[in-house]
Amino acid sequence: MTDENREARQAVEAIVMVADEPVPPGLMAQLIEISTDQVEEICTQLAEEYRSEVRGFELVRVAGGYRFRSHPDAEPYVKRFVVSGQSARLSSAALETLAIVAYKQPLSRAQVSAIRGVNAEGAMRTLQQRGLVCEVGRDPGPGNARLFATTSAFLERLGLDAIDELPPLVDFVPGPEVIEALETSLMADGRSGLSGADGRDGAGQGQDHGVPTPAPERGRGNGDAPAV
Amino acid sequence: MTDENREARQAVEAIVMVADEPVPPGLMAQLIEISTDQVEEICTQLAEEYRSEVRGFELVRVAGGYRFRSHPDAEPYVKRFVVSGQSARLSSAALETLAIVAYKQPLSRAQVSAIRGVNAEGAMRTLQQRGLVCEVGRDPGPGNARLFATTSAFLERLGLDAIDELPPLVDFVPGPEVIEALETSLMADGRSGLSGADGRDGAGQGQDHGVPTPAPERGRGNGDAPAV
Amino acid sequence: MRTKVSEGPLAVRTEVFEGPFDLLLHLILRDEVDLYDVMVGDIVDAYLAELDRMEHLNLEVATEFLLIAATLVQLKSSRLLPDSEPLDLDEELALWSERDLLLARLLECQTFKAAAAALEQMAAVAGRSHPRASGPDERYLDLVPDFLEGIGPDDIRAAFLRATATRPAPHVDIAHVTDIPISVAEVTADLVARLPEIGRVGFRELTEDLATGIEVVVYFLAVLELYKRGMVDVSQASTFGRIAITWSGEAEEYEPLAGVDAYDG
Repeated sequence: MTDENREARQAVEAIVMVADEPVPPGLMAQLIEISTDQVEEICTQLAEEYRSEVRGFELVRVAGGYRFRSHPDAEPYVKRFVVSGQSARLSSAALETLAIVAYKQPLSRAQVSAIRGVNAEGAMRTLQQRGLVCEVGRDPGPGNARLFATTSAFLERLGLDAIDELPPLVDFVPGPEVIEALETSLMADGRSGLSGADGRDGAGQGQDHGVPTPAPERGRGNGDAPAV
Repeated sequence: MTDENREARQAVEAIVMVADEPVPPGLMAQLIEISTDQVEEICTQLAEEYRSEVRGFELVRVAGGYRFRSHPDAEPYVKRFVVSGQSARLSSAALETLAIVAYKQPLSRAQVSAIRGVNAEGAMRTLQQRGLVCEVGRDPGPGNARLFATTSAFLERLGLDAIDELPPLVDFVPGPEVIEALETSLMADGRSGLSGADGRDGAGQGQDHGVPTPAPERGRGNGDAPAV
Repeated sequence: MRTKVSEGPLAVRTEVFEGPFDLLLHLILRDEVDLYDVMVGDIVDAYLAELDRMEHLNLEVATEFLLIAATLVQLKSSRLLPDSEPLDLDEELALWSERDLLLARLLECQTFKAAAAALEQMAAVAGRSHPRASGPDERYLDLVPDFLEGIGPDDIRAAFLRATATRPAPHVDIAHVTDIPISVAEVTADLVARLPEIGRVGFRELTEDLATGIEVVVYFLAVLELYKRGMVDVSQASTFGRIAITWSGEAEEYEPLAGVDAYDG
């Protein structure tokens, strides 16, 4: 195996390992800077290796991407583990998706994905299955996207009377440091954060429904802010 | 490899694969119905296999359990992909507070403040919000101060299995040149010794190593204190 | 020297003193001054300036500082007293123990500063690996006993902040494979050449032709470097407001940065 091959293989394994949704091969190809065919080839090889080594996990192609999951042969043990309550209540992906819906509802799947920065299909499906999130209507705008909101079961489980009893976001927003602003702007689009604050005053953070807002901690000081 | 061994190995790999937190070996032992030693042995073997196969992931022992994580070599590729767990850097104030809690735990906010010479309220709140520090009980003494300690998230963040893996605090005691600089600076020139009291004439300040050396831990020593 | 805490390329921290120990350590170790050569008044001024920068007066910090300032004044004044009038032995002993206590606390403070730097280092190393945290797949979801067990409103808030705060934008950035074309040292030298003529310029104008965010950061670091050397004045009227840079140095005094490589991103 050449060094390059090895590096690409490692990269594929690493990315799929930390992903909590199936990873599209096209995305991996972009990240690793190889062709999608090469990604597919690597994945096929890896899957075969795990099979022949009788691993407890497998690499499968599902929902348009690759993911690791436990091997069916180990099912009895995995079930015991899950039932024991030691496993995830909600995956971090699902929890974050739920939080976004809770604070920004009603909103479309596409908006959730835009905020999370990754495809939220899977997590949204999970949340719907669990009755924590449901469809509440259609966006009147172009596209008529379906809109989602949290359910009363969600409120009940959290012991809340109404959604506005969720803790406000603004209070907890860490304060700005110049560098933090710089870095945020780097992440956003390379320039905007530096162009001075023109009008960024932190208003509309938190409960403004619907619009994918920028990272909420921009521009709010509370003194003990983490430097980035 | 016997069938039983193979099954246990598969079970370990499968369980760790579906876990979202480090899995304690004792729990796996219970679920798979083998001894904890066997679990440990299997995990050591697996970790070694992944290493020798130059996998993109590793099996590590951290915060009291086993978990899969991406291999550091794949960091450039994973960095752009990670879905969560990218932690913002901590300010130096928060870091120093964290260090004090890590080495002196459990302790109260007032104790942290006493060491830092400033109110530790803000930094402690930041650390609690980040899940790195949590309340663990009340001081049985007068005042019943709330006591704080580091969390397993802290261990994970640092890649430690247990708190006693921290480097000993004595490693960080300033070197002689720093102590000397401090002493010199605080010493009363020309009058430095207790002249008349012990015959030290106090000439050569800075070289005067005989000054009563302070015990930094005065009043709160717990053994791992910096010795001067 | 062990006390020099090495800071990462992005760890630009303005000197904000976190209390009297910090300030004293700074004065003693970094400026390498003998505290007896420093006017206590200067220390008080410096400290009051720090207090000013805090949003409100922190009584604890203020009183702690008063205590230390008083100790310093006492130590200092005892030195000024003529030898012929020795202090009462008890007083002198008390003075020594004050001094020792102060020294002890400074040492402790310095120790934890070094420990904090080590923790940061460990976190940076561990941060190169990312944990798998996806949980069981759909096949096992029905088995999960209580889906929201242990999750409260605060966890929802935390998850929201996590989801919105810490993630890079979804675009594929190739900065990690592309060399940054400029270094802090180069930009600093360039600014030293350009700024004396320009005089005063906004940071935004200075960087508007740059193509990438990282170059802007490099410029920012360069400006900070010049500020540190007292070669420019920097002012910003409001948070996120316009950053104005005014040349105030002598180009001849400039010594090129040594050992500062390109930001390695």
